[in-house]
Amino acid sequence: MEASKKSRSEMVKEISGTNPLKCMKCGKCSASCPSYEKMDIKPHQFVSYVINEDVESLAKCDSLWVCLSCFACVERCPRDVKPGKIVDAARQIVIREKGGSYLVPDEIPELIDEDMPQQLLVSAFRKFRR
Amino acid sequence: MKKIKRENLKQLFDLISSGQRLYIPIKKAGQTNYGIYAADSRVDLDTLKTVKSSKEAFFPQSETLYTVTKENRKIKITQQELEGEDFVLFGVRGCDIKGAQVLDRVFLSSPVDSFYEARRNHGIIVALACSEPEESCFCTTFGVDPTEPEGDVTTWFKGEYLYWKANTEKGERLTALCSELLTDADEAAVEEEKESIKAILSRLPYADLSLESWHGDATNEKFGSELWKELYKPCLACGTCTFVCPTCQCYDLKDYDTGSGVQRYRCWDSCMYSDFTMMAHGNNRTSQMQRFRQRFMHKLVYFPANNDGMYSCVGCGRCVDKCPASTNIVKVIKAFSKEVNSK
Amino acid sequence: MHGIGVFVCHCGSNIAATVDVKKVVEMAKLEPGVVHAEDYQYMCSEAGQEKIAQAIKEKNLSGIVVCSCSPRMHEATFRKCAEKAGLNPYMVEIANLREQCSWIHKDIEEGTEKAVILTRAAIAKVNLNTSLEAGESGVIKRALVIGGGIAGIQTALDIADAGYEVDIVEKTPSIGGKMAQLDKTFPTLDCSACILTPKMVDAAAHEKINLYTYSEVEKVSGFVGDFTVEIRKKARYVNMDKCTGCGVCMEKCPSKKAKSEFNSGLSNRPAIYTPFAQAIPNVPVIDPTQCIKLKTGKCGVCEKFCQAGAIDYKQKDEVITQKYGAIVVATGFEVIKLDNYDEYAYSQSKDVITSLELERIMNAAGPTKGHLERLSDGKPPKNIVFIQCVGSRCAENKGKSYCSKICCMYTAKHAMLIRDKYPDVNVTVFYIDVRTPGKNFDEFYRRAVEEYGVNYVKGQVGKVAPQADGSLLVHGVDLIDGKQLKISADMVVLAAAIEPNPTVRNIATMLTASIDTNNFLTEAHPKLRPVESPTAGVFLSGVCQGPKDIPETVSQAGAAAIKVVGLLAKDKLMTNPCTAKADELLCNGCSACANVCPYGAISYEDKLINDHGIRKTHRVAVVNSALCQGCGACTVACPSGVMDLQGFSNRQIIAEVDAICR
Amino acid sequence: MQELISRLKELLESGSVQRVLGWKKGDFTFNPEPAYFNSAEELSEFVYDGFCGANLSKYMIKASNLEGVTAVLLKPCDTYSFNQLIKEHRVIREKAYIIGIGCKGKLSLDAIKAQGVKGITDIKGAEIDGDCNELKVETLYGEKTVSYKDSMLERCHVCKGKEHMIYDELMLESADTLDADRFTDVEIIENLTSEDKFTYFQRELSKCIRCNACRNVCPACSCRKCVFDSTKFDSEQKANVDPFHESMFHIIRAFHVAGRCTDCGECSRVCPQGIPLHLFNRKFIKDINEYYGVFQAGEDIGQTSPLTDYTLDDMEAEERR
Amino acid sequence: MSLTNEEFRPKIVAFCCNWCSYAGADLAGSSRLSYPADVKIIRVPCSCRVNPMFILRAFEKGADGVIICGCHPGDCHYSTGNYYARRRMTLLFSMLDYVGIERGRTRVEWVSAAEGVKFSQTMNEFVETVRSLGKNVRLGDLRCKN
Repeated sequence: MEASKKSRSEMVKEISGTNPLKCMKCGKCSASCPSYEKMDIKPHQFVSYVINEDVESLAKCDSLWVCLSCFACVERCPRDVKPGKIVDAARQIVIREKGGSYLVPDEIPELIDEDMPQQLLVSAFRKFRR
Repeated sequence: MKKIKRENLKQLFDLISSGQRLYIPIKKAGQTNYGIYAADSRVDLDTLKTVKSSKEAFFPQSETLYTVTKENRKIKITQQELEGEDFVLFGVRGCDIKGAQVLDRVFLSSPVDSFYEARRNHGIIVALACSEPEESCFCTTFGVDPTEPEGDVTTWFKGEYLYWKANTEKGERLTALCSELLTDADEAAVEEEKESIKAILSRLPYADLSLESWHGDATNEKFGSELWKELYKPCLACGTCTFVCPTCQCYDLKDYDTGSGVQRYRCWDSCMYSDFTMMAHGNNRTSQMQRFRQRFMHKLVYFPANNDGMYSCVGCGRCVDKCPASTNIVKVIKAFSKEVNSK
Repeated sequence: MHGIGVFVCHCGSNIAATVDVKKVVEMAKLEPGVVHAEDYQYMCSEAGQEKIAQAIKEKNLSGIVVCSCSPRMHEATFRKCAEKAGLNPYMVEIANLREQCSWIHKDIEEGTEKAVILTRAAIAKVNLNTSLEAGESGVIKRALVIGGGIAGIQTALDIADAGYEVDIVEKTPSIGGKMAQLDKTFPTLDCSACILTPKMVDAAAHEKINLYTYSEVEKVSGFVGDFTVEIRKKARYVNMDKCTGCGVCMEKCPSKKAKSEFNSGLSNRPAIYTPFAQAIPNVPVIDPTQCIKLKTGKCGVCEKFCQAGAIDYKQKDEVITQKYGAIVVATGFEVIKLDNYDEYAYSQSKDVITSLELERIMNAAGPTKGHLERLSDGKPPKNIVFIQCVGSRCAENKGKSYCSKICCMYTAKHAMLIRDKYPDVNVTVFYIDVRTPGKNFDEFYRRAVEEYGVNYVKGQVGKVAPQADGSLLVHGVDLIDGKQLKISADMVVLAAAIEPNPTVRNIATMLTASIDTNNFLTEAHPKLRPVESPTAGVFLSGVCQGPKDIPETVSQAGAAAIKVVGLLAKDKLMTNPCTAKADELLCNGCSACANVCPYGAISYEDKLINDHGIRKTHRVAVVNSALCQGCGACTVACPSGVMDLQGFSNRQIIAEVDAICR
Repeated sequence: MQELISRLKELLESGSVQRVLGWKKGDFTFNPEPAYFNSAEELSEFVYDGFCGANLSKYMIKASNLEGVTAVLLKPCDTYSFNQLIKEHRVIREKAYIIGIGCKGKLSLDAIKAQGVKGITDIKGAEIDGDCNELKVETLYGEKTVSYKDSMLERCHVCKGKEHMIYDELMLESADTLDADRFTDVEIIENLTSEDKFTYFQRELSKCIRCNACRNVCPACSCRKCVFDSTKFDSEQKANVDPFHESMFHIIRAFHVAGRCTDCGECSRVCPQGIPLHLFNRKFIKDINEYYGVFQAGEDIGQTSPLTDYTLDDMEAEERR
Repeated sequence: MSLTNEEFRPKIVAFCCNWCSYAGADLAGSSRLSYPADVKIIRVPCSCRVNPMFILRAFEKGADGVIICGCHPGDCHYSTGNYYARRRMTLLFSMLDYVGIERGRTRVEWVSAAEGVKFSQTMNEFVETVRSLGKNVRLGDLRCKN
């Protein structure tokens, strides 16, 4: 049990490509977040959950699906910790664990807007396929 | 005349090597060089030219001459033992045999080099005719007959067989040793092979390479020629040509401290190197042009002048194949004959 | 001929207990070059040293090996002993038989065997030792201080008070630096100008201090004790000798559109100006980019009104060359550019300002005459938000990775001053951490909270959004309450990070002083030599070495000064003779060695080289032995082994290796 | 080709260069040699084709001492070496007029012979103007056709590209020859057991005859006197006295050129015993790329060489793979 | 096998920087922290003085292991020496791995003047590692091996 928990937090780090230990707990992410009020786990807390290897709670929380993936936090984080990507990674884990295919390749070209960050697009897919 | 089937050669090598060392072309890491035969050696007699010539068997790239040890404050000198056992050098081509004759002039004339002499006395040469001469060969220019090289034994490949002819007493002894594997043969096949080789020789690109301009006392005229100033230019001052050459005989003497004593050894040196014959006052040849000139003047002028006209080039063409800058003795010879012709 | 003497010490029983000293002596006698070997109870004692000296004289020894304790202990002792006996001190080698042999081994056979080998190695090495002479070089009794801020001024004053000539080179028209721009100083809240200007006056008046204001260092050559520096004195267009500093020219100048550097660009100044009223020297300069006369040839108003006849439009830059024994870098800092922080709307709203700008606003001599007002509409602000760590403590691609150190304290100061003078104004400080190590610092911060009611909120601001009504909506967070905050402010003050003055790069290059990735100058040792640069004779003062507040800067300035004084007090510099040396006969001039030299001790010259009679000009490396400290980095960078280290030469080390592996 | 010769003539005749450093026809079609041309007439012997493999940057060290300007023909890969030599002050930029010439891959006679060809008297198809697809080989024993690609030097299969890093003018087109990853062989060796690695290198190095061709052709080995020729470390060596010394020589040589070696491949090209010497240099290059960031010597003169540089958090030796 | 690992006494050369590791070795000595006598120390001014030639020379002449000790990164007496040494040794040792020299025969360790314990521990470990590898047969001049 311990091992699988740990592997999930490792997975979050791997998928998001971020190092939660870099966080200096300044809260700029939470200050920037448009969905802050609706979140049960606040953006700056995501990091602690990953550090504490409690992805379990993260996977169950509402914030995962409240996050707009606007990436304001990613953009503004002074330490390059990118909470938005952590949320997205947690989302991915939840979705992966559910199994199944979520997107038909043919749909993709139509959905791509040139100005839209690709990452946002992908996150959005995951979110609405919930 | 004897013969042996190609497929039985391994037995032959096993037999020869059971009683003595057998030096034979062995292919290792993609290249063929002489080496001591062992049961798992990849013998390669098809490659015409080993990278290094067979001179190594008599004049190794490096050899210890004596060892100095210290016992308390006293010094003890132990001479390296001379070669005391017979060995067989197998598959030697005409050019390399001629090369050995050149080296004999150097090492066997007084004062005799005892290390060389001992090896020469104990070496039994099994020569091999060149069935397929190559483009860089020009041994005939130096009077070598690749159709019938002069070893203690001369051999030819023809069809399924290796033909075997003993020429000397040493050769006879070896033939006797191998008698169980050799069968009698007539000379017809060999004669046919010799003709076939001759036909190829006449078609070789360097077949008509002429030494005309090098006869006589050419010292002053050649030494002062302006041509050297151009010819040396591509030369990188490496020692490839000297180390693959069957006749280059220069060596350096050095000491090595093994911790338990000092070994004095000699190793091949190259006149192409900037520190060749370096002395306390400096070097008597200070430019690469001079060093380059020295090599060819030695081979084509100085050596024959002191050795009854014997050139110290045998036309093996190894330097032609191996020079990194594609310069070589043939280009030098040609450049001078062109100059003579244009005069 | 070699004649090596070997002296084996018993060190009482320290060595003799686990090493058969007699055996070591016997074995040493068999080594090549050894003509004398003996043992003694205590080699380092007077009697022991006498034995060594006697043997050196009697046997005419060319080198000695002392088998004793660590060379770190007694190498100097035995070198002195050898020198007294007439042997070059560098012909001494120590075999460490105590710390590295007898003390760690219990078995006498094992200990003796190792002792023999260590002795053998030392003998092998000393056989190749060469006599070395410590070099001497003179010291020019004059120091240069680059930068005329508080760091430079304090360093100069301290050096000058010790009796040495000091020149200060300052690139702006007046000394004073950043401290002159400050209104009040923490933690005492005394007026910055009140404590700085007396020092400026002292410096100007000091007979040993010479000011080169409006000047820049252009070229540096030489080495410790003997630097030659070219200083460019930029044309002021005002004759310093004639000017009385009356200020009429500035009043009358018709070109008044230039931004005042001193007021952080918040007000304008004339083309002929002194940066501030108390400027030293109190002689204006003409800004050639603004002056109508210099640009178009017409005008000449200042000349007309100058009763002293000090205006000189024809003045040219002047380059003076001066020699120095030591150089102090005190180039200070700048506030970072805020281009990467769009979210704080610095470029969008006039009411988002940096703390340095706030200093000017709050200063009585500043653009608003000391009244706290919004720059957009001149109205007094009611709600002020301070944002900490803007650009400090960031990931490397986003800002500065370091803590700027001074921001927590000056923000507390600002907040306190505002609340004191304008109790109606609400002050909120968003912080990540409040860092107040320093005497009376935390007390100061607590006063801001407890006595002055400053609202400290733990959490960084995400965004400042200018509103249509001119207010600023601050999106923040209170991490303690777990609430997102949206505060309507009418002024936002950013604690922007500080960075080394950009000119320091160029100066470091000229001085061959090393610089770190943040452009701070590197100290010779981070702990033990914090005010010295690795380049001998170059010292560091103030923020150029790392973020500092005023008291720290002043103490470092004093420390740098005492280092300079220590250097200048010497008549001769003895140089370590174990320095690198290039064999110019074979040097390729490839620059590999210079690339790794931490001291800039290697330069290149085209030299005529005689190679066994062949003369050719080659580019060869030349080591300045006064600068070289003997680390040996160059010797390994050199592929042909041409660069060697005296005292630890390639062949010496090889000989040791051989002796050990034998 | 004609265009190139005309241009060279023009340069010589106008006096803007004093000589041309290029290749002269050999006595076979496949053995041209590096040569200087001092006049337009001498250019009648000029050649540039698939057999002109030599990296002429090395020759520019000496040419920098000659009077006047030398026009030098440099292939794209040679220009890296030239840049590196500028950085090391071994050539003088102003003394060279660099004609960046195109390259369609250089040929290896050994590679041709390895395809079972013996007694070669003539080879056609290596002309730079041609399409360089096929070589027609005339031999004493008949005619053969071999593919150009299979006959290329190893280095051309891992070509650094068609771009010249430094030049005064460009002539002739290049072809893409890259079809392999240059670190594949290094990786294969890295994955062997320690013992197999040792056996592999022992076999290869046992062939070494210490002719110094690799060193003398190497543009990075430009020392006035090599450590192995000098007494600086008591390391003077000649010929193969002990197998150790071959390892020592090649490891130290590779170390000395680490961070400076442009991977021009000349060492492997000239080795008379066909030792893949580039495997030493590439190991260092691969390690440098992995440990300190991708670095290509000779690409940018301003860049610090990885061995004269450091970062505070460099990897520790014990953390190596 | 006539030589068991118990009996095998490796030759170990340790290059120690004068300012840190050599002092660390002295401290190990004055604290009587033992390590095998197989280790012989060569004093160099800085780890950056260690030339690859020295290391190969040691192996040539019969050393079984070579260890380089210097100041901890950031603590170099000359500021930058050990940074250069670190790169050089990383690359050199990686090359030695590559040509088939057993990895355990080379080592770099940072030992400060205060780390007598670490010095002794490091040497104990290193000697043990080399001892387990046995005699160095792959690198070295055969003439030196009698």
